[in-house]
Amino acid sequence: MRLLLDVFSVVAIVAGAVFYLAGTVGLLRFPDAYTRLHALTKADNLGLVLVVIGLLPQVNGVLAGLKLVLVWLLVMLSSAAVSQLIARSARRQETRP
Amino acid sequence: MADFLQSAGAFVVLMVALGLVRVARGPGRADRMMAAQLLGSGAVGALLLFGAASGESAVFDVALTLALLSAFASIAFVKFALRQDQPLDDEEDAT
Amino acid sequence: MTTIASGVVVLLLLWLALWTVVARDAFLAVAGFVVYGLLLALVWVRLAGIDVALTEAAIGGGLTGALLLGAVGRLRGTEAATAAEGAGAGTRALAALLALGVTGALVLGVLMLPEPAPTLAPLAVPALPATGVGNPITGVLLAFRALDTLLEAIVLVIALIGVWSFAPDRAWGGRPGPLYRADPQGILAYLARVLPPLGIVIGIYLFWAGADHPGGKFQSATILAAMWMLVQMAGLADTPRTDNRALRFGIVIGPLVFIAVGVLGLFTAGAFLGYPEGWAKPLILVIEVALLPTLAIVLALLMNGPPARPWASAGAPGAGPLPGRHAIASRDRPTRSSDEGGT
Amino acid sequence: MSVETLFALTACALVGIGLYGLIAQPHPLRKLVAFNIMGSGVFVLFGALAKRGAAAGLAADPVPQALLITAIVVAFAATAVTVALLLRLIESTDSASLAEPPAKD
Repeated sequence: MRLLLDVFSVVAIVAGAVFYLAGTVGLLRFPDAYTRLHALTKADNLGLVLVVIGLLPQVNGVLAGLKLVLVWLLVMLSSAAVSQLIARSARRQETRP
Repeated sequence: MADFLQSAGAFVVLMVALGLVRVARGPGRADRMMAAQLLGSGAVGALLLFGAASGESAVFDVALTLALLSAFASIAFVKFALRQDQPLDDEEDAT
Repeated sequence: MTTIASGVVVLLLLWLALWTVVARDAFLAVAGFVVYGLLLALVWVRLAGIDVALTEAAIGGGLTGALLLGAVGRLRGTEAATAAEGAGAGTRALAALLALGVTGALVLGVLMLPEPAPTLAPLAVPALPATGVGNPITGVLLAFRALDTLLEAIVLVIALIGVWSFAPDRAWGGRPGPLYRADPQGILAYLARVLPPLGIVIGIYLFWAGADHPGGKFQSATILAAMWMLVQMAGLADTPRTDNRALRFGIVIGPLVFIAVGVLGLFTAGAFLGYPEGWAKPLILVIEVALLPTLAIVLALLMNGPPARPWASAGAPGAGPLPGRHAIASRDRPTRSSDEGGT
Repeated sequence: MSVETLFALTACALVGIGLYGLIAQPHPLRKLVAFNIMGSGVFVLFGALAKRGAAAGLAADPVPQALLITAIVVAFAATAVTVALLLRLIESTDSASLAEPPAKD
């Protein structure tokens, strides 16, 4: 059982790391602020979700698990809203793509 | 397992670092505003991994605080950082 | 493995610091510094200072960053003028030499540190049970080095008085800072309604956890202050009137209770800030509870800056028609800022 | 190299970087940012010393760590006062220059 959970964690966290990688590659490669923002928020959030899911079997105690989920919720919420705000201000100060 | 988590954390920090290098090049201010956000999701992920690696669940509290305050910093970016150079139509665009 | 993780953090930290110092303009420098401040939280975790990491994540990244960003927004093109006063190549070279010299001296100091390292932990740990708290840092802050913490609370209040004293006479007692406006149905207002409840829960949790685990009043107060700022930035609440009695009471309550407990110790335990046997934990709790509002209010007001908008100008008795130039200046400044305050 | 030595050496470099910015950058806000970097270097150095003092079952010496928390909060307060001073300077002189104003009576 322990081994199975560990394997699950490793797989999820590696997948999360791949999404972080994808986010960074997108950030490096995409041509304008909007697409870069897209790469950043989508990929990094998926990365974080997978890391959280992967870590859930590794923590002991309900409180620690709750905190993990709360971290994820917070980041989701704020990054969804903040990326909107950033995109808006980008549109305001630059020419439209 | 701890070693794996540590290296995963290091990898995430590395990704954040590369992303920051790109963000630092700009060109617009919007790119720079992504920095706080990038560090928000990246450092939070790294903190969770480091915390689970050391088994110290209080690190999760740091991640919580960082998630909250990096959102705050991002908002301050958007709110304050546009000033000075251009006059704005003062309200948000219609949603 | 842990060294590699630390190495990556260190490289990123150094690059950010350099980038911040040599950045082209003030906005870029502050942007770099915000990220730098957030990253420092990672450094503290790696240095086994969870309490410090919490404080740094909250203050170093969040509050200081927002404070400096707010300042950048109000530089009004003063940068170009000072750029002409920039240090010449010779001065720069000398500055670089001096910086190298200081770094070199410090490195020598680090390499010659005594082994084994001096530490007070063996003194602090056995004394901890007497205080009734489980977190050694809370024990240090409120029992072994309580005087430092008392003075710190007083320093914060004095800093606030210092900030307020930059207000023009006519604005004294008024509301600080610009009036922020934003679309009440907009995304920012939405965030400012959703995040603060979460933030308050997290803040109070950290406060509660501080007795036995990392956390405590500083971290908690910072989060509460940030949430208050968020509500203000979204235009959902104005900054408080600085002549409000309840507000001023909140500002001084912490130090006053702290001093009262300290004087009490003079009679019951024979020393200023001494706790009588068995009473340490309840007294520490009393001090913490009294310090929390003080810290939260003072931190938020420090962010807000000096009073700028006299509340009496809206036709209150005694306000009268103001001298033209002042009236224009006073109306102009906050309004301009608020015009820019949309998101 | 141990983690604490690594961070202690980094801290030395941070102090140097901050000091350079403090001298070389003309604008007061830039100086303030540089000073904060210098300050954080001092904090990290202090924190590394705290880590070296791990003993009695603790991961680090709690006394310097408690002082660090105090220091971070006080540094914020000092920064806030400086920002208020700077904004007042800009408001009253329309310039952020720290140069001696030309002598006049």
